[in-house]
Amino acid sequence: MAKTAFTLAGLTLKNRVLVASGTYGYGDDTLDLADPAKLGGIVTKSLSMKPRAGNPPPRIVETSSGMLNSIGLANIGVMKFIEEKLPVLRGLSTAIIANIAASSIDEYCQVLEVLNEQEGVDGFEINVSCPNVREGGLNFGTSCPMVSEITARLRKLTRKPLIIKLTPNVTHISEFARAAQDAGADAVSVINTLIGMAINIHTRRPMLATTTGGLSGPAIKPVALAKVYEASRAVKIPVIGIGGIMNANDAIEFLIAGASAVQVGTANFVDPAAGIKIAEGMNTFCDENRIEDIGSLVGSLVTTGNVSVVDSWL
Amino acid sequence: MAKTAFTLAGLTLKNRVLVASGTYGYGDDTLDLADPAKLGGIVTKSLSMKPRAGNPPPRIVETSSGMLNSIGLANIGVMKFIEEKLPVLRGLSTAIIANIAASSIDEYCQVLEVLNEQEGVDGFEINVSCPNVREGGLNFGTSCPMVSEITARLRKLTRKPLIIKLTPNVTHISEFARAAQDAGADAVSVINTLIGMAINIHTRRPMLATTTGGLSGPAIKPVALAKVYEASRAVKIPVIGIGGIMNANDAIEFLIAGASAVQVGTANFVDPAAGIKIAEGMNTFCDENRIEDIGSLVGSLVTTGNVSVVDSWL
Amino acid sequence: MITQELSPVTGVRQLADTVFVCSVRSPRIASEVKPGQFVNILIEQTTDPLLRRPFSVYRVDGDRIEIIFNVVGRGTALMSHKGPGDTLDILGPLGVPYSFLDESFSTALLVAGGLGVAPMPLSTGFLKSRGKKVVTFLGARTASAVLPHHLENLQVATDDGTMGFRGNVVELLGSVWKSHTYVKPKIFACGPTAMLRGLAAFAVKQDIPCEVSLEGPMACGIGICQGCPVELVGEEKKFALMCKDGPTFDVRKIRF
Amino acid sequence: MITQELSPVTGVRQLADTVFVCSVRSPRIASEVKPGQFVNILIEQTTDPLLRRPFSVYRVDGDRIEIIFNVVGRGTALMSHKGPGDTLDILGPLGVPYSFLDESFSTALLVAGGLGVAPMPLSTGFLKSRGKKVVTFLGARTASAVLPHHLENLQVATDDGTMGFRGNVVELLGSVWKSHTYVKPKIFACGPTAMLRGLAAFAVKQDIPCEVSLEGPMACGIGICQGCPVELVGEEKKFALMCKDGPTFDVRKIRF
Ligand SMILES: Cc1cc2nc3c(=O)[nH]c(=O)nc-3n(C[C@H](O)[C@H](O)[C@H](O)COP(=O)(O)OP(=O)(O)OC[C@H]3O[C@@H](n4cnc5c(N)ncnc54)[C@H](O)[C@@H]3O)c2cc1C
Ligand SMILES: Cc1cc2nc3c(=O)[nH]c(=O)nc-3n(C[C@H](O)[C@H](O)[C@H](O)COP(=O)(O)OP(=O)(O)OC[C@H]3O[C@@H](n4cnc5c(N)ncnc54)[C@H](O)[C@@H]3O)c2cc1C
Ligand SMILES: Cc1cc2nc3c(=O)[nH]c(=O)nc-3n(C[C@H](O)[C@H](O)[C@H](O)COP(=O)(O)O)c2cc1C
Ligand SMILES: Cc1cc2nc3c(=O)[nH]c(=O)nc-3n(C[C@H](O)[C@H](O)[C@H](O)COP(=O)(O)O)c2cc1C
Ligand code: FES
Ligand code: FES
Repeated sequence: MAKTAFTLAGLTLKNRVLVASGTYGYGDDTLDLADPAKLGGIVTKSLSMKPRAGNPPPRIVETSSGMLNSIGLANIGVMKFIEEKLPVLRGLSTAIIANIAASSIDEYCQVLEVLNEQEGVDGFEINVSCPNVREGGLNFGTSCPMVSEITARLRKLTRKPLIIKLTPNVTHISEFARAAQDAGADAVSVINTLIGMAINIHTRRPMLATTTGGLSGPAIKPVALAKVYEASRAVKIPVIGIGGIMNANDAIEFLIAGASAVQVGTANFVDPAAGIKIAEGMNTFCDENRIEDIGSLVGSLVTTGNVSVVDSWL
Repeated sequence: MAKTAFTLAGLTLKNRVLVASGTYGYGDDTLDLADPAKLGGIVTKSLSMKPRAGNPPPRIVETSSGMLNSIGLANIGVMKFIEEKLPVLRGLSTAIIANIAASSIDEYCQVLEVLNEQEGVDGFEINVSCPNVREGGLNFGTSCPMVSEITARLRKLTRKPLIIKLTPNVTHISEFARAAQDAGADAVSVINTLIGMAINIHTRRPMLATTTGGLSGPAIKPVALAKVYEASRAVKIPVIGIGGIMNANDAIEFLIAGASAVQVGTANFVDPAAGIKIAEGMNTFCDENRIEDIGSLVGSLVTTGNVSVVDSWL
Repeated sequence: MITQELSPVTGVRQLADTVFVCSVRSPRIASEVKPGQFVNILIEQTTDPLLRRPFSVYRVDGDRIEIIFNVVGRGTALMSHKGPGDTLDILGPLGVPYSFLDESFSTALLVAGGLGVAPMPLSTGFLKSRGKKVVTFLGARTASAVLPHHLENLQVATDDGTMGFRGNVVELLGSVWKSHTYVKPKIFACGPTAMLRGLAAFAVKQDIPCEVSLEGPMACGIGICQGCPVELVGEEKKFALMCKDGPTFDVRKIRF
Repeated sequence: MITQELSPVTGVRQLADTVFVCSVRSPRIASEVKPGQFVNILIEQTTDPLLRRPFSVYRVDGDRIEIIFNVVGRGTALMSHKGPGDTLDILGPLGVPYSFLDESFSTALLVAGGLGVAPMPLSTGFLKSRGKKVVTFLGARTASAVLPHHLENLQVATDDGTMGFRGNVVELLGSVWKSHTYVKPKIFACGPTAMLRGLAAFAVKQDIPCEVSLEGPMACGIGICQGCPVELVGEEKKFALMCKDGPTFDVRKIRF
């Protein structure tokens, strides 16, 4: 069997498949259906200092091969997370990455400080696709200096793996990946959702109460792959690939494009065991192709030479 | 029957549905299958000064509810277009919008000047998603000053409708729409394709010879709608909505979001009569909903008040 | 316990214009499901439709479950073309059942609008086997849309008066209520949100206990996406999840 | 003339492990199609798969056409489940047929690899009715993958030697060639690109006229997307379109 483990800033994941923030709850709802011990890790729903109720309904709508959501970072708050969820998560034998959302840099720091002392929190992923209250709601993640500053401030507070999760809604994601790297991040996650919208033509109202929302699912996979390719060529730190991964082949595409690991999001809604099946499928692929270390796939894209047409029907 | 005509800077289109650049050839390949006289207009494949062979194969790959292309602006050049295609187009009884692509501002100007004198060319759409040779291949369309300058230079050369086609691969498309408006554009087209990628995991090569390409089709519709909404609220000039429109309902969503007209692209590959069927379907919708002027739908999105859950199954 | 079952389709039959019943062999779900719970069905392996589609369980017959559904879009259209030889990937049973074990009532008033009849046959059997009296009020647009199968003590209302009472089902209940003799009644309802709102107002006014089964967009059906909030009464902007804390709710506890 | 026909499926039968034949009623296409042309089929109305799928026309029988296909992905998997009652939206006939009307040859050597046999039955009938002699060389992986139906003067090569000549079909042709007695021969071929390249090299070396039917990704199939370039010999980086100028090409005119 191929070597599947992956070490990120001292944290060893047993394989390269994590479940993405906001798409697996706090890991405790799916225990009947899927054994988290078979995952590389669980990224929690974004946690903020205080609980957040989230946006009014409707919060989700399906689109062609994708879905829009406007959950609004609904979460139980970091304190209740520590009291109620973390004890369960500690028992799951998989890495737990706490995802943090905030509306000011100080709040990011507060949440991280509270979590940093907790046993069972193995690392952090910082959701910078949040409205910045001081700057009138503009997204932190679309300002390079902001991403730098958040990363630098948080880096001082923790020695655990610090991952910055980038938004794709920018012209050059490579600039943001570089900003995160230069400010001390251990990795970047690429991508969060694309801004999108859908309309009910009979009521002339948006299908989401918030008008626009975040697009995820297989529809965005080509965009996510291009962003991972762009980001991974710009930085030396690992890139974690996210966006529309439904099966092992999709995940392998991300590794070849330059991702060191992947996260599975929307696919969990279709199949709560998707992450596990993907990790297993990647092993099978390695075995069939005599790949000894799955890490050898990372960034192995061949871009020179002639590309010949595949004619598998003949 | 509802009023469907739409007047743009003196040019009256019989309805609000055009076929998008690069997705209908030069209008002469589909005459067996669809009568162009039933379309609001045809936007030609992007024309450059000299003919362009385009990129090597593979140039297209299907993705989930979408497709990637890297045609490479293959076109016969403006001179051959005038000699061979324009005479046919003149006979089609529909508006002909010449789309222009170039790798320098001077080339944009040259192509437009040549076409401006031609009878049968009713307006221009400027594809700014082209590599700028002087700036090392960076996209014209991702630089606001460049979009301004191109628009201003071209505006001086023509009194025919001048439409700037914007790329979605920027942080705030509204800034680009405003730049085009302020420099004298009569309308903006929103959107061109999203940058995307797909990989053959067996050969580890990109599925497109050019590594990345442009994503189109229903997968991108939510993104396109959000960009149309953003752009149309930022400018007073009409916005032409493009992206993943497959049927009349999709087109109506774009009008409600703020588009004054729409273009149909990838759908033509699935059904060469898609544009006509969409125009007809929009009429039916208006009749059924007693809408007298389809223009009354434009920008009619209702965003206040509670949005209640649709329960059409009950 | 929630299970994921690859369930062979045993048949799909048409009941009305756009209404079908699909039977599948799902032994584990069949043995665990309670009335008011639902299943979440992956209809195709392609990515359009992408998400599962939620459906109430209409009936249980041995190791088979039945779904009654209306063709309203892509997923339900595809499901109407299934037949023996096809397989559906089903997650269930999901959600909180109607609280039929509640000792405080002895007459269940089942109130359904349109395809809100879906959970009622399973409910009827369950209630009868536990010695409860069942009275059913069914509303529909017109006579041909009435789905009267496997129900008990049925009273019908149609919008156009082509069958039973002319008017909506809440008006029917109101008209019956004046002279009712139900012993310890409790309402259990399912139907369009507008109807359920009217019913809730009636129940509160008449001081009858009332549970409704809600429906709305769901992505996961199992509580991991936070996509299906239902506002709770009392606390400001506090939400329950329709899929996990519902779909059945006491009307006094929610704002809908 | 290209037409768009909503074609009722009359049957889908399995020929081999992953190989099926689909028959549809498409009177206009059936009456116009010539050997080597193809049709572009919209298999589902959902958006995944999104684009049409191109297939050679295998046979024509009255107002019906037949497609032979290999299940390689989503579209072909869905097509293998079709049957009477289903309808396919078909565009055709498309592309340039084999130039069988060419007077310079009198023996057609049909050379096919794997499912490259697809255009050959229609070709055989057409050639015979015009008084041409037909000899067919068919290559396959193994005996069970040989699809010998509706062919004339068949010679088989299998990679594993389980039927006929052991080796590939180009080697088979080469071995026969030494002692051939074909009068004014011309090769018409279809198969994997690697095979067609080998065949082209052989044909050029032996100075035999040779036409191949290419295949590769297509979005539109009718010349409006520029997605299917085939490099032309002579002019630098000049492309023909596989769908409109092909799929059949004289091997001396293209670089592939
Ligand atoms: C708990 C629960 C139980 C349900 N039980 C049943 C049942 O027993 N029988 C039945 O026929 N239906 C039931 N529904 C509704 C059913 O899930 C939808 O009709 C179905 O998902 C539509 O899928 P589609 O692909 O055909 O439609 P789509 O193509 O997705 O949409 C078509 C139309 O249906 C509407 N729609 C889509 N999803 C929903 C939804 N979840 N609820 C309401 N409208 C929707 C859309 O707004 C659109 O107008 C239930 C829903 C829930 C949440
Ligand atoms: C002119 C022409 C004639 C053809 N005639 C036949 C025929 O008679 N019988 C037949 O079985 N097939 C034929 N093909 C190939 C057929 O179009 C593809 O096998 C089909 O499109 C695959 O669709 P899918 O959805 O099942 O596969 P997808 O899910 O789209 O892809 C699955 C696999 O098939 C490969 N693939 C996808 N599209 C093509 C393609 N166009 N060509 C080659 N490989 C592809 C992919 O690379 C992938 O490996 C022909 C192709 C052309 C261009
Ligand atoms: C319903 C939903 C909720 C999400 N919530 C969060 C969140 O709280 N924090 C975050 O960083 N990302 C969140 N995401 C984004 C995902 O983690 C992921 O980046 C995105 O969905 C793309 O991956 P996918 O296509 O595999 O879903 C959410 C996505 C969805 C669909
Ligand atoms: C194959 C293909 C070729 C295209 N060529 C051009 C082009 O030459 N010039 C241009 O401005 N846009 C071009 N486009 C972009 C389309 O005009 C349109 O903006 C985009 O495809 C989104 O619309 P759709 O989703 O309806 O296809 C092309 C798109 C496709 C798919
Ligand atoms: S549908 Fe996902 S939480 Fe309810
Ligand atoms: S497939 Fe579109 S031009 Fe050939």
